[in-house]
Amino acid sequence: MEFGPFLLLALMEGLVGAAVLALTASGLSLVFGVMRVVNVAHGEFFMLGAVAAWFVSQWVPGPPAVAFAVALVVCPLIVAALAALADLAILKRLKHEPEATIVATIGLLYILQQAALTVYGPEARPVPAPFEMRLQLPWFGWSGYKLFVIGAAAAVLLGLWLMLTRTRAGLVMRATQIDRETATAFGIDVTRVHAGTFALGAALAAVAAVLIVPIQQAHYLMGGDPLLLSFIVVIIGGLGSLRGTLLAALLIGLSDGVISTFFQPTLAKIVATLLVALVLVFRPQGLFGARA
Amino acid sequence: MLTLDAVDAGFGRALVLRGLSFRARPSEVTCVMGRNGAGKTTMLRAIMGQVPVSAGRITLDGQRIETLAPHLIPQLGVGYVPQGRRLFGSLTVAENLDIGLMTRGRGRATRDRVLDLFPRLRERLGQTAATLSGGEQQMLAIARALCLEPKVILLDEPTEGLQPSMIAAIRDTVRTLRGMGVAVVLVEQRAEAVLDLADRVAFVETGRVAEMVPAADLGPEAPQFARYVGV
Amino acid sequence: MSLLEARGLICHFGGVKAIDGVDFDLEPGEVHALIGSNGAGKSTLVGLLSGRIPVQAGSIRFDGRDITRLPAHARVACGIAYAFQITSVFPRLSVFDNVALAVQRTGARDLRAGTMAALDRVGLAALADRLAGALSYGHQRLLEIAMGLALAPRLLILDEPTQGLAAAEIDSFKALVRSLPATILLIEHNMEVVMDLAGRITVLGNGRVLARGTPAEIRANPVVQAAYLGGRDADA
Amino acid sequence: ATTSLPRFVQAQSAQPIRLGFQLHRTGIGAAYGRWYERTALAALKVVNEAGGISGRPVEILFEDDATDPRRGAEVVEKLATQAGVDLIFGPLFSHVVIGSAPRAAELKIPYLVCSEGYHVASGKLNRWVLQPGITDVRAQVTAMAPWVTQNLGRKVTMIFPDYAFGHDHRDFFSAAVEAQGGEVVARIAIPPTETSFTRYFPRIPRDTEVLYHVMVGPAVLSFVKELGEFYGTGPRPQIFGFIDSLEAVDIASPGLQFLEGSHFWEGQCRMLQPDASDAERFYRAAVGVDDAGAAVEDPRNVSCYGHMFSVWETLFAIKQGMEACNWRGPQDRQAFVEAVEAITDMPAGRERPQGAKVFNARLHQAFGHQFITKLDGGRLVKVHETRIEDSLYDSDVDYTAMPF
Amino acid sequence: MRMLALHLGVLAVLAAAQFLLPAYHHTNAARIMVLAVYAIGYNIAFGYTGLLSLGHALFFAAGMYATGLLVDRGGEPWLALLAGLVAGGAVAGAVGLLALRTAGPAFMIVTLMFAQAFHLAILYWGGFTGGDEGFTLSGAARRLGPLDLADPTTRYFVALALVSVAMLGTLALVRSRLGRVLVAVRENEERTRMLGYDTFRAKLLALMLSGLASGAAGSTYGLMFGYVGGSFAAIQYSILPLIWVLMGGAGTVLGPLLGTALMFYLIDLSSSVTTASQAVVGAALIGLILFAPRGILGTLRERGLRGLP
Ligand SMILES: Nc1ncnc2c1ncn2[C@@H]1O[C@H](COP(=O)(O)OP(=O)(O)OP(=O)(O)O)[C@@H](O)[C@H]1O
Ligand SMILES: Nc1ncnc2c1ncn2[C@@H]1O[C@H](COP(=O)(O)OP(=O)(O)OP(=O)(O)O)[C@@H](O)[C@H]1O
Ligand SMILES: [Mg+2]
Ligand SMILES: [Mg+2]
Repeated sequence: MEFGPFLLLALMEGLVGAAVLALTASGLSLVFGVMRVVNVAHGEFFMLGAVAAWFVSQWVPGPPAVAFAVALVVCPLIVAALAALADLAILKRLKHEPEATIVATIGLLYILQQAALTVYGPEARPVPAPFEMRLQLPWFGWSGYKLFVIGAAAAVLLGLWLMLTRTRAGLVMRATQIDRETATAFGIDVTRVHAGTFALGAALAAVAAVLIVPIQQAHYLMGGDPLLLSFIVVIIGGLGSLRGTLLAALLIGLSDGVISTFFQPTLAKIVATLLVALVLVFRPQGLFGARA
Repeated sequence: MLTLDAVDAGFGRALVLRGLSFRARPSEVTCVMGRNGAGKTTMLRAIMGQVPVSAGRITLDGQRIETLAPHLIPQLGVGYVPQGRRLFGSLTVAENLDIGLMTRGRGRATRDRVLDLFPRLRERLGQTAATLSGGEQQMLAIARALCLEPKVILLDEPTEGLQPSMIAAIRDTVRTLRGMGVAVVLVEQRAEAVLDLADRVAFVETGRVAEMVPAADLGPEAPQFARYVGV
Repeated sequence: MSLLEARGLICHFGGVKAIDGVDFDLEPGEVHALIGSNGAGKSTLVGLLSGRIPVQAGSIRFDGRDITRLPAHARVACGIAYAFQITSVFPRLSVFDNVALAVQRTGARDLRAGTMAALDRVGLAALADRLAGALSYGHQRLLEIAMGLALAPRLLILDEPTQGLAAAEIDSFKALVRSLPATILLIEHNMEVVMDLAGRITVLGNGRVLARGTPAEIRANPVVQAAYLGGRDADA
Repeated sequence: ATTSLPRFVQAQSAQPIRLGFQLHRTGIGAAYGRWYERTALAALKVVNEAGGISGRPVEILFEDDATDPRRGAEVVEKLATQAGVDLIFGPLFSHVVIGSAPRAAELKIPYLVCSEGYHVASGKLNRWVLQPGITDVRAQVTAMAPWVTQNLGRKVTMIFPDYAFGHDHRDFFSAAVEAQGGEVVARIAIPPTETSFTRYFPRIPRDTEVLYHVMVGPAVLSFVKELGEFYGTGPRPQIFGFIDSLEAVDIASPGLQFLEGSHFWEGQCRMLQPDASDAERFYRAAVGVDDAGAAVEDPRNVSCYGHMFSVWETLFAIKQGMEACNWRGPQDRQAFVEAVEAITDMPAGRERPQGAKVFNARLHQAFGHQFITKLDGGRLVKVHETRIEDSLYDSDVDYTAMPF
Repeated sequence: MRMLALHLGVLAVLAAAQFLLPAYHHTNAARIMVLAVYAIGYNIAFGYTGLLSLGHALFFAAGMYATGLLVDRGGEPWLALLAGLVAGGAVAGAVGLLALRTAGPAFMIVTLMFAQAFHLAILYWGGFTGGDEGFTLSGAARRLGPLDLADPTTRYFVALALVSVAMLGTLALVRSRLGRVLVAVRENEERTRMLGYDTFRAKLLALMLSGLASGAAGSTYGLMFGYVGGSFAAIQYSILPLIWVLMGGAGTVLGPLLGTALMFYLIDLSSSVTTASQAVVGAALIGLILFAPRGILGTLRERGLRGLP
C-alpha cells in the first residue's frame, strides 16, 4: 500500500484508540484530581464494564442494537454503584491517603479480577456490534462502528466537560479537589463528593469498555493496559487538566499508529515509550499543565 | 448565639482544648487573644467540626452542633475565614463566591450585597483567586464567608501579613458586620486592634478561656495583656 | 565594601513584572528591612538573592564573589540562609531533627549541642521532641527562624518572621535579632518591628525601589505614606 | 474392571500414588488451565476405574502457578517438598516450563510438560523434563509446510506475536516453506499486548498468496474481525491459521464469519469428524465435550480441544512409565525417567485418543500426527492429516547422555 | 542500641531457622530473603527518600540479566555477580540522571516508561536475551568458587548473608547524616535545598543505592534458582516491591522483610485453601491496610514504638 493511505489508516485507527483512551483516562484523571487517589483498580472497572456488557448481550433478547443500548446505560451504572460502595467501605476509612489507597486498590484489583474469572471465566468473548457497516475506501475497508465509537466518546467527553465547568456539581468537585477541609467548611459533603467522583470515574471507564467490546473482546485480564495508558495520558496531559488529558490521548493514540509505520512494530513501541519518558523529563508538568 | 461549654478537643490522645467555655453574641465582636499555641485556631476548628470534640458541648442558638457532620455546621449559618485564607486558588473570584452562596442556597441578591461591601472584588470577578494580592485575597476570604449570610462569623487572624492600609480596610469590614447583626469571633494578636474593635475579649491560655472581659474594662495597660499575651 | 551587591535584577512571571530592575546593597552587620505593599515583589527579590528563583537578568555578588548563577544550596554554603514566608518545615520530623538538619550542614561535630543551642535561642527547647507539624502556627514560625540561625549564616534573610507571633514572642524575637552577629535582611509588615530593628529600610513597589533610608526618613516619605501606610499612623 | 482386581492388590494399594499438577488456573493461561484441569480429572477417573497404576489408586493435586515462571518454580517446590507428590505434570506455557525446570532437576523429580514450544526438544532443559503427550511447534510446522505450499500458495506472509512462541513459528515455518521452494514475502511481528491490528495489515504485500497467522491471547478475535473488515468481500489471500488463536473461542462468534473457507492447524480436531476413532469418541465423552467441541453442559463453553489431549495422554504415559519401572515411591523417580525414555512406539488407543505417536528418547518428546481443517459452513472439517514421519527433523540433542 | 539488638536478633532467628525449618519453608525462606533485599533496596528510594518509582523491575532485571548473560556465556560467576551489582547501580544512576529532573507522578511515569522499554527490548532482542521464555543456568554457572548455589544450605546462607548486609546497611544509612538528609528530601525537598543540600545529588545517590540492592537481588535470584526470564522485567515486578514495602511499613528497616514474607505466604496459603485465592489475597491486603494504614511496622511505630528506625 502507498504511504498516504497507509498513514490515513494509521491515523484513523489512532483516533479510535484515542477516543476510548480519552474516556478511560478522564475517569482516572477525575479521581486522581479530586481525590488524590491513584486508583490502581481503574482498569478493573473498565474490565467490569466490558464483562457486564457481555452478560447484557446474552440476556437481552432482540437485535444487537437493543442489547447494546441497554448495556451502554446499565453497565456504567452497575460499575458506578460498585465503585461508590468501594469508596465508602474502604477508601473513605483510609482517609484517601495516597499510599494506603494504592495498597487498597491493588487489593480491590485482585478481588475484581478473581470475581470476573470465577463468574465470567477466563475466555475472551465478543459482544455483537449494534450495527454492521463497512466503509469501503479506495484503498482499504474500515469498520463503520469505529466511527460511531469516536462520535460517542466525543459526545460523552463534551458532556463531562460541560458538567465540570457549567454545573454546580462540577464546581463542587473542583473546590473539593483544591482543599477538602475548606470545602467542608462551606457545607460541601466531601464524603458524598468523593463517592460520587469515584463512581463517575469508574462509570467513564465502563462506558469506554462498553464502546470497545464490539471491537475488542471482554476478558478478565483486559484491564491492565487501559490502566497503564490512562495513567500515562493523565500525567502527560498535565494533572487535573481535562483538556490536557484529551490532547494527550490523541497524541499518544495517533503517534503510536504513526511511529509504527516507520519501525518494526515492537521497536516502534520501544521508541514511543522512550519518547514519552523524555517528554516528561523535559516537561515534567506535562504537555499542557501549568508549571507548579 | 454560639456557646461552648467545657469543651475538650484535640488530636488523637493529645488534648488541646481542656474544658474550654466561650460564647459569642449577635451584633458583638468577641476577640480571642492568647499566646502562640494557646489553642485559638483549634477552638475555631472545633466549632467547625474539624477537630474531634471528646467532651462538653457546642451549641448554636440552642442546637447542639458538635455531634453533626462537619459539612452541616456551615449550613446552619457559621461562616469561617481560616488562618492563611485558604481560598480555592485555581477558581475565579466569582466561583469562590458561588461556593459560599451554595452553602445555604443564597442567590444573586446576597452576592450583590456582599460585593457592595467589597467593590474591588467586583472588578476582579473573572480573575483566579491565586493571582490576587494578599489584601484582596483576604477580602475574598471574608466575602466568601459572608455569602452564607452567616449568623456567626469566625475570623482567624485576618490581618496577618497585610500591609497597614489593608489592615485598616479589614477592620472597617468587621465593624460593618457587627452592624449587620452578625456575631463576630475574631482572633487577633494586636492589643491596639482589639481595643479598637472588640465588645468583649476572651483570653485563651493552654486550651481554656482564662478570662472573658468586656472590652470597655480594658485599657492599653490592662494587666491581662501582659499576663496572657505578654505585651 | 558591601557584603551583598545586586545590580539590575529582573524577574518577570509571564506578564507580571515582579522584580523590574532593582539595585540592592547590604552592609556587613546591618539590619536592613524590606517593606512594601502586598505583591510589591519582596519575596521574589529575596528569592533571587537566595537562589530559590533563577535570576533572569542582572547580577548578584556576595562578599566579592559572583553568585548570580550559583544554585541555592551552594549559596547556603557561602553563608546565605533563608527563612520562608509560608512556613516550610519538615512536618513529620521532630523539632530537633528539623534543626539538626541545619546544624549538620555546617559540618558541626556535635549535632545535639548545636541544635539545642539554636532551639534555646528561640525558646523552643522544651518542644524538641514534638513533631514539627503538630506545632501551632506561631511555633512553626519560630522553628523556621531557628533553622535559619542554626546554619550560622553571614546573611540571614527573614521573610515576615513575626507573622502570627503573639506579642510576647515578638518582643523576644526583637531581642534575638539584636543579639545576632549576622547581617540581617528582614521583610516585615509590622511597622513597629521594622522601626525598632532596622538601621536602613528599602521600600519596594511594583517591582521597583520606591525609597531607601533610615526609619525616620521612610516614615516621613510622602510616597510611602500614600502607597503603603495608607495615610494612617500605623505605628501602634 | 475394578471388581475383577485380585484382593491382595487392593490391600497393597492402600497408599495412593500422588501426582502434582502445575496448573495455569489464573493469569494469561487460565483459559487453557480450566480445560487442562477438566481433562486431567477425566483421565484420572478413567485410570482409577481401571485399577489405577499398578493397582494403586491415583490422586492429583492441582496447584495454581498464575502462569508465572517464578511462581511456577515455587509450585514445583510446594508440590514436591510440602505435598510430597511422586511427580509433577501439566504446564503449557513455555516460560513457566523453563522457569520451573531447573528446580525440578534440583529436586530430582520428573516433570512432564504438556507444552508445545520448542524448548524440551531444543535441548535447553534437563533430563527430568519430558514431553510424551504433544509434539513441538517445530515438528508441527515442518509437517504442515508442504501441504500449505502445495495447496494454498507459495508466497506466504506470516503474522505472529513478537515473542518466543511467535519466533519459533517464524524461524521454523520460514525454513520449511523455503525447503518446499516457497517464499515468505513478509514477516509481521505484532508486539505483545497489542489489542488492535488494523494498522499492521497494510504491511501485507499485495502478491501474498497465503496469510499465515499464529496470534494468541485474548485479542485474537479482534485480529480476525479486523482482518475481515480490512479485506471485506474483495479478493484476499488464502488464510492459514493456528487454532491456538481460537482455542476456547466459539468459531461461530460474531465477526468470525470472515474465516469461512480458511484453514487451520489443529492438534486434534475440535469438531467430531465422521471418521473419528472409537478412542476419540470415548475420550470426548469422558471429558464431557460435545460434537462441536464445547462442554456438554454449556455449549458456550468451548474447549481447548487442539491441546488438551496432551494432558490425558501424559497421564497415561505416566501410568505406562510407572508400571514399567515397578514404581514404589519417590526412590524410583530416576528409574521412571529411564522407563519413559525406553518407550518408543505409542500406538493409538484410549490412552492416545489423538493418535499414534513415536517417542524420541534423545529429545524427550513425542512426535505425532497433525491435522489441517477447513472452516466450511461453520464447521471445521478435516482436509489433511500429516504422517508422523513428516514432522521429524534432524537434531543432535541427546538427553539420555545427560547426567541426572 | 536496643534497636540494633532487635535487628541483630531478627537475623539470628533467621540463622537459627536454617536448622529448624522443614524443607519447603527452608527454600521459601531463602527466596523471601533474596526478594526482601529487593524490597529493602526499593525502600531506600521510596520509604526513606520519597521517590515512588514504578520502574524498579528495570534495576532488578538489569542485575539478573547482566549476571545471567555473562555466566551463560561462560563468564566467571563471581565476576558476573559483581557485574550484576554494578549494572543495578549504574542503570539506576543513568535513569536517575534523567528521571530525577521530574518529581511525583511524572517521576512514576518516567521510571515506568524506562522499565517498559527495557522489558520490550528483552522481548524484541529475544535471540540474545531469550525473550519471554528466558533461559536456564547450568550447574557450573551457579558455582561461586566453593559455594554451590544449587545446594539448599549454601543457598540459605548466601541469602541470609545478603539480607544481613542489606538490612544492616540500611540501618547504618538511616542513622547516618546522609540518611537524615534523605528523609528530609522526602519530607520537604524545597526546604532541604534551602538548608544548603544538593538534593539532586542526594536523590541520585539514594536511587543508585536502591538500584544496587535491587540489582544484587536480581543477580542472586537468577544464580540461586537457575532461571533468567523476561517476566522479571515486567511491570508486576515493579509493583511487587511497592506492595511489600507498603505492607511491612515504608521507611522502616524491617518492614520490607516482613512485607515480603507476609505477601509470599499470603499467596501460598490462600492457594492451598481455595481456588479463588486472588480474592483472598485482595481481601487480606485491604483488611491489613485498613488495620495498619502505614504498613505493619509503620503503624506500630506510630502507636508507640517511636524509636523504630
Ligand atoms: N494537627 C495537630 N496535631 C497535633 N497537635 C496540634 C495540631 N495542630 C495544633 N496542635 C497543637 O495544638 C495546640 C494549639 O494550637 P493552635 O493552632 O490552636 O494554636 P493558636 O492558639 O492558634 O496559636 P497561633 O497563634 O500560633 O496560631 C498547639 O500546642 C499545637 O501544638
Ligand atoms: N510563581 C509566580 N508566578 C506568577 N506570579 C508570581 C509568582 N510569584 C510571585 N508572583 C507575582 O509576583 C508579584 C510579587 O510577589 P511577591 O510574592 O514577591 O510579593 P510580596 O511583596 O512578597 O508580597 P506579600 O507581602 O503579600 O508577601 C505578585 O504580583 C505575585 O502575584
Ligand atoms: Mg492559630
Ligand atoms: Mg511575600
